[in-house]
Amino acid sequence: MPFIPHTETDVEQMLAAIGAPSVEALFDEIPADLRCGRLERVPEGMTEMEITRLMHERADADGRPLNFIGAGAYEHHVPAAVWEIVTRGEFYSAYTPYQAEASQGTLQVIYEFQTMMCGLTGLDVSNASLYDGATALAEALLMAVRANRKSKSRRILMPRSVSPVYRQVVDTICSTQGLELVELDYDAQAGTTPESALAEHAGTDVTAVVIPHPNFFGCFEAVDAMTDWAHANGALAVALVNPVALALTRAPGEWGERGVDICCGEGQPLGSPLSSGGPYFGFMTCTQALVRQLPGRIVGRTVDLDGKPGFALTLQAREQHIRRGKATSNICTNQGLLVTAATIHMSILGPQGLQQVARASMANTRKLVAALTALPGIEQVFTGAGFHEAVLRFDQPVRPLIDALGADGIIGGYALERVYPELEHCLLVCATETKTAADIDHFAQRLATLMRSATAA
Amino acid sequence: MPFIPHTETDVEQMLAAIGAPSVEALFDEIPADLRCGRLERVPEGMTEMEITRLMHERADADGRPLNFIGAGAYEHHVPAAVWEIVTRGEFYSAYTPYQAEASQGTLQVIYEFQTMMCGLTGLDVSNASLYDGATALAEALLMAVRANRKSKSRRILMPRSVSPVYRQVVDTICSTQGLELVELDYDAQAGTTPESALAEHAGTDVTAVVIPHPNFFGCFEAVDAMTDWAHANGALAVALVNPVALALTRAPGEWGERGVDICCGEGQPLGSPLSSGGPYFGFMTCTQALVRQLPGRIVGRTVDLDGKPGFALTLQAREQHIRRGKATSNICTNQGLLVTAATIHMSILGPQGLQQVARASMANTRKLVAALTALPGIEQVFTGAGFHEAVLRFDQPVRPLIDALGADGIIGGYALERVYPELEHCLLVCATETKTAADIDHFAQRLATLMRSATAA
Amino acid sequence: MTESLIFEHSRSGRAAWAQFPSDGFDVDLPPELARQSDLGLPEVSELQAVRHFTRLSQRNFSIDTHFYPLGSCTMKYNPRACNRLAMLPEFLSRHPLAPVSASQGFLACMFDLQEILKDVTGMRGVSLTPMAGAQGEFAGVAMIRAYHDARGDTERTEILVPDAAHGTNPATASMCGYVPREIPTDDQGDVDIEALKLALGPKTAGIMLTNPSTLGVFERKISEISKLVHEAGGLLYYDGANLNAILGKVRPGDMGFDVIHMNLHKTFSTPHGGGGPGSGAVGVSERLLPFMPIPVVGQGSDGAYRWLDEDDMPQSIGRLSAFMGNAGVLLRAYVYARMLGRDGMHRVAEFAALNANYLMARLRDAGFDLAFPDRRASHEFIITLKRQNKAVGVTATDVAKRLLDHGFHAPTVYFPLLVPECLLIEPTETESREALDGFVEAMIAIAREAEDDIEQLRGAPYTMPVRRLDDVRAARQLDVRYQPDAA
Amino acid sequence: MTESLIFEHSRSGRAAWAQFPSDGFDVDLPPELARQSDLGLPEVSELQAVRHFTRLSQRNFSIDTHFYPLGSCTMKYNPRACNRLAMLPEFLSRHPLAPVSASQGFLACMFDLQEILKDVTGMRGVSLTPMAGAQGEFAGVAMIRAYHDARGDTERTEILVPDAAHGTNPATASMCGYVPREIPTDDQGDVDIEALKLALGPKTAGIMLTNPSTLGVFERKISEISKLVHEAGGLLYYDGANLNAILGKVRPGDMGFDVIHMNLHKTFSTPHGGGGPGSGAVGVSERLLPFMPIPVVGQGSDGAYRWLDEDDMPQSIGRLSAFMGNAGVLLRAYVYARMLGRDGMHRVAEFAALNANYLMARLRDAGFDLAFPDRRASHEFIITLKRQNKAVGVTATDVAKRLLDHGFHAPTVYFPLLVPECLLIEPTETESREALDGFVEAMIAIAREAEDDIEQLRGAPYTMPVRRLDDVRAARQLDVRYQPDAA
Repeated sequence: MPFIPHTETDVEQMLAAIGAPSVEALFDEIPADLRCGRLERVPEGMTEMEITRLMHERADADGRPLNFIGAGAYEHHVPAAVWEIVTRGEFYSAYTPYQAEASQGTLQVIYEFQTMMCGLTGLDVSNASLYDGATALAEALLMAVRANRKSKSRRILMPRSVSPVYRQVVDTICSTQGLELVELDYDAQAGTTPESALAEHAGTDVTAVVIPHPNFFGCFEAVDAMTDWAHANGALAVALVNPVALALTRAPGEWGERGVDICCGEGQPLGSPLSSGGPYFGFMTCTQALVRQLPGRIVGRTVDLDGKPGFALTLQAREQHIRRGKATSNICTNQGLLVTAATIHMSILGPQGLQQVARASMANTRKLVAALTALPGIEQVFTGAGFHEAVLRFDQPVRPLIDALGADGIIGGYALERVYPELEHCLLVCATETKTAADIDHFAQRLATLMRSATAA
Repeated sequence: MPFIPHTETDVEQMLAAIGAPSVEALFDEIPADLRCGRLERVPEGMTEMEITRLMHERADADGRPLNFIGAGAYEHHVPAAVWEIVTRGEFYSAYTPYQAEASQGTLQVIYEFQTMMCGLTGLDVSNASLYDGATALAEALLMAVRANRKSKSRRILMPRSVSPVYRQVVDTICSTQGLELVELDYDAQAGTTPESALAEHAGTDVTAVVIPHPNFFGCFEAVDAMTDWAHANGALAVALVNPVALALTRAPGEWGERGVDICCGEGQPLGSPLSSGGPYFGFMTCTQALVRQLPGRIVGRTVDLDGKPGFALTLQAREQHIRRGKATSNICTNQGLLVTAATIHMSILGPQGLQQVARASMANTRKLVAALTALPGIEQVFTGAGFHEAVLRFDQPVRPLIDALGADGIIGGYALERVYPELEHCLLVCATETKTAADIDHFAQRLATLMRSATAA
Repeated sequence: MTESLIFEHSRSGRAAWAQFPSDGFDVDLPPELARQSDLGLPEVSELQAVRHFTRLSQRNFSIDTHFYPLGSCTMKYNPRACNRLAMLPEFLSRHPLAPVSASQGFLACMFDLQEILKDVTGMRGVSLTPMAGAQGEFAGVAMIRAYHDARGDTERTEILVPDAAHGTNPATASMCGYVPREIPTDDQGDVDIEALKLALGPKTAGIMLTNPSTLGVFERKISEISKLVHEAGGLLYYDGANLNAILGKVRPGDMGFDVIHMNLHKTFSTPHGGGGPGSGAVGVSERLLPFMPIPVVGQGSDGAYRWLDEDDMPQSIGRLSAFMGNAGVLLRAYVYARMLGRDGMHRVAEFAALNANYLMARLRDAGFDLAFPDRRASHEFIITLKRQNKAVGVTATDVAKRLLDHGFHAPTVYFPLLVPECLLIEPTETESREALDGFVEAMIAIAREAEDDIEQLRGAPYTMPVRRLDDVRAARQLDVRYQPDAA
Repeated sequence: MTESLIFEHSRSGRAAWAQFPSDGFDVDLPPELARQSDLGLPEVSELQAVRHFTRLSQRNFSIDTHFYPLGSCTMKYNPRACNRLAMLPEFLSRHPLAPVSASQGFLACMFDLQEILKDVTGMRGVSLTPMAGAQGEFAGVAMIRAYHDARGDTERTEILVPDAAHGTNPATASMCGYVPREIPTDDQGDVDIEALKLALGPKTAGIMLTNPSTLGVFERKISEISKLVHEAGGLLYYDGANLNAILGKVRPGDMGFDVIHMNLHKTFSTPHGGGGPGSGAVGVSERLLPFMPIPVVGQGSDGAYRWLDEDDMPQSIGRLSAFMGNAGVLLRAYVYARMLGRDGMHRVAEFAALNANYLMARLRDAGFDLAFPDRRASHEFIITLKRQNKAVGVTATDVAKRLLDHGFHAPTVYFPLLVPECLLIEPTETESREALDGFVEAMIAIAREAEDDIEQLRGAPYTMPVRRLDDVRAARQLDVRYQPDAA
């Protein structure tokens, strides 16, 4: 009876107290014809020892390949202390801090997290997190629609340089609410959204403009101009950022004349392991003016009966458990554990650490590009500085190369042609601070060998 | 500056408060000619990221082979909860509980541990642990010498069926204190100490008799007869036990007419991973009469100023920090963290769990013996029931086989001939509850193949 | 004692030096992009961070430290093995876009989990991608919408929601572009069938139910409701919040539900983590199979696992996350499911019901009023302090806060909204009888205190790091980030 | 609140069912051996165990939660990476008798660690096998004995030990069959050279010193002492307890020591674990190389690592543990050493000395009496409450207990034995200046309280799980195991 503490005596005495003849009798309100029999397709139980072995075998099957892929999830060093603390039972097995007095640990962590995210993004208010970067963008756009009361169109200008899967998720979530996503193409040389793409929409009713920073290709957009264009055209400016990039670059709250209105992004690079894509967390900050439209939980500092400072969930009137059908979002859970990790991660790295990680990642991607473009048949697609990622064009199909590299324990990059048909034979590559010069060399040499034999064949 | 929190301002202001011109000045009492320069052979510092990678590489190099070796260290399942709790900072980074009021966690754990060890061994008093099983045996013999005031000889009867390395350690530690270790040979058929071996010493001054249970070969000695012989001859009976075996077999406190006087052993099978041989912990229990001769820390329950129960180190008058040159031992540290693990481990397994582990290990070793002795050229050496271990004789040298198995990821057993020259071509094998029928099959098949090709060659 | 903010430990120039590369790196950042302002992160040593957050953790109640009978949240033991095994280095370092050839181990776990969840819910297909219950709800209602749309049945604009439902239900209906319409509950806690009949019609897209309901009782007329809704052309959505109550006893698929979300962080015991991550896998009946959110894990005829995506499922409602949802949570749920196994699944509901009915009986015998005294408890039940509130002014909040002093986390209070001064109590199957008995004793002591010294009770809690907090001030004088200069 | 004993949670028939195989196994145990009596283990659920021990853990002070300036114990930050990496599954599952071919990764770490320790101590060889400081001491003195014996120099029966030494020193000398002979300390904390000269002679096997001494000061006449002892035919033993104070500043080998033990759980920051495991690696000069305890890790000409044992080192004092000592602790020390690196080693002593001297200066300025006011502090220092004890009766224990209420672990009290009512204070290099300042403030408050309200002070602590415990009763009415029937 895994995880059941009851002895036979307990069961007997408890049934007697209830006045029920058997445990089965406790289900007597369920119509008999609905009752299910044994769950035959569920396998027999395993002991912890057995499942431990199985999971080790499955983990071993996948191994720990050398990652040169980013595309929205970045391999960064996470200090060992982070997850040793996060998985302490008091954080791990607590619920949402509804009883504030018995949850000051979680609440203070979130307050500190909110402070850090405000600092990084240069905005006034942060929520306690959302599911991931993609849904954070969707929620940001729904928020923009609520907040921009002057705009009636629900039209969102969405650069194609925003991650294709993010655009898909936004579509899934927002399409039922009448949002219109208008794509802005990117410049084929620069890899960024040209002024002309926005200019086309001047004078039309635009609710919000999305500004990725860096964009999916790792390129830096003209964030000041885009922010100002949005404001000049009655639209809200919504930044979608990699938080690590903000260690080196100006905060969205400082873009253009007035700064962006809403900033969101994927928090994974702040302490979440790659972990097959989740759990990660989305973050969202905004200007003070928009606080009441911000979805998700928010923690505030207040005082107790004795006047001593303490922390509690606040502005709950926005949320679904109070407003029900009129809530700002149906969001209930946030990603508390990942926020805890991020808060500890950012505390340990500090400003110097985050800057060095950003620098090292930028420098390593540049080294990677240099090493690969030194091979015949590979060239860089976009000009200009890039962060974390770069797009390379090959003189041959990239999928066979990726597969062959995989067999060698190298994850070689993300093939772009499926999501950007115009980027045929193009690969998105990434090298964070975790990669050494030897790793980059190894990758380049394997690739050179594979390309030679592919050409020869 | 890894792990140094000081800012430049801190350093300046602290030096000013001290009144020292520089940090170097703080070392001005060290004669200049003794000062060392740079530690040139110490490598440059690594970041946590770099050392993480290095340690992963080294761990990978050793892999996780299939263990069929025991010989004093046993692979058992340890519940995940055990080490997740043990490594909580409050246990992990605390010191010896000298300030009892601020160490009730550690102290209560030890009190619970002592209770469990008394229960398992059937004796009255337990200490808070010693370094490992081998040193526990040495300490037990030193204790026996102190306790057995009637005996003047310091002669210890030591069966050769006691682990050879244990005998070596006892020799290292006790030889400087005038103990005489008299070896008792084992019966070549039974693998246990024959009555005759003891009878030889009847009427002589014997201080103590060591009774291994099970012995190094996995065989069960005649524990009742040996205990009674010791007492009849004015010697103390010192049991050396595998605590897991006690889940199925009578407690040393119940052996013979009066039970043993001292029981000790290796605690590793109670929650310590194999971990290359340590840290493990030794345990020791004894009768109430001998409590003041017991070495190591002991925790007692007492009351506080309000009469509330609490725990504290007790009987410290025996220890080195009080008695100095006259202490019962120079022992200072115990193996607190491993004791914490053992206490949680035993709590989670409970009596049923420990019994099932013991049963499964016994049954698996029997299956292993059956599978291997079914191969031509392998036979079991000793008759009679065995626990955990068995001795097999091969028709060819075993070292080449072990090496070849190692290359296949199988640790095939412990070659006995070096420590028991008479056991030529003999291998000590072990299969705990962690081994499946498939594992045993795999081992047998690989071995069959290797033996065939060795014979053919 | 107050715990300083991490920012108060910060000193300029301090750092955890082992945690980042110190060498200079050559970067070619456009100067106009270069950051000038502070990052707003604290500068502390590694020890300071470890000490601060370890101490903060001690300021929480949690399952690992306290009985936590928070109704509707299923706060049961989170086996440590689930965490340990989901955090094997290989799983942690696996990139979500790693090729399928380097992902068979991970995919096997996901495929197996899909199969197990299909069987326990009686559904035909499962998608694991929703990242929380609310997102599962969204996915479910979006599939209902996609189903009607695919049939050209576009005039259905309403989703029916019982008044006892979680707030997420109407919020989700709205998010999916539907008008949520409330259906009243009768005095036995069942859906008011007559009201339902009146509400059903050509506008009905579907109904969202949880069964047992949030009132802690099993909806006995579920077969009739199912028949009525289907006859009206609507679909039935099952909110999996209370699945723990019926695991291995009755399956949503067998009750006629078309779509279900599961809160894996409840029923499958993945950690709540102080408010997440959750995981809201969805299961569907045959008719909704084509619409499931992608990706789903499929198995080829060669036994190899692969992702099914837009190419395989062109009618899918689409993607709900950048990758495949909360994979690490799913691994934990998988380990838990395998340890439970077939028999363990059945026991979950049995012992959850035993604990709930026992605790209900004991509290009733101790003089507390049950919201539905004539009903069996499911895995949870409701007591109401309406009588005591009238008599001495005690509130559910007073009791909740005082329970903290007794070493118990409070039950859910003021939910469901229908029952005044209520406590929704869910003990879960992993608690021992002694824990329940201890809770009863505390409740009796508090009831006595309410009569003897209501002022003392109103001042609770007394033993927490803070006393009762001023929520009104928190909302009015909004302080949601540390601003040293403003202090 | 009292925390029940785990046995009080026990109920017959309860178990953590996922943790052991349930099937019957066929075993052929001789019936006369079969156990009839209870095992005496508790029967609890996994949750009960997790909750109990998690709660117990919260009843500890620790480095991770509190400033812990316990003199002579070097309670500095234990980097979490050391634990994480020593616990990689491959290291945990490595059997100690695994063939060398499957152990090169592990052996490489041990070999590297030996090399690093040789360099930081200035010794010629290092054996990692001693399992704690006291065992390292034993090994050291046993080597001294083996050295004399090997030379046929068998009349040496005495080991000199300064009166300020740790109790382990004389205890070790006794264990090795020597008579410990005390050497007095002068009023500046240095060894009384004249007394030493008188004691030295043909009976002198050696001297055991720690430098800086347990009085917190550096023995300035160490070169002279070394010369005198060597001239008398004795050897010098260095107790590594205080190595943290001089890491990278002065090396025991350069001071003339022949043998040293290192407390890796102090200087190399492996966890103290509530009283262990420790690790007491020994280093030796050229003349003691043949006598080192086995096994030692060597490297062949092919670069492969292997164990050196009795065949390679026939004069070894032998084995000290069943395998090779506390391997997992050594892995932690290795990770720590690599993260520190060359420069980090030097910084350890520098900042330990800075913190100690700063704290000493501040406490002196606050009116506390220093035991050695004219000396530099090493990494620790002593204050004495002799004056205050005379004036108002305050004891070192009173101050120690009251510090707990202020959120600080107490320093070591009543050691060294020479200084009345003393506190031996070691802040370590990993504490921030603010932590030290907070400690000073607490000490000032306590000193004030001693004058204002000594009774209040004597009642401390007030905020711990228990108040001051009755140690006398603990020893007289010995209760060292739970006996439900006896209660």
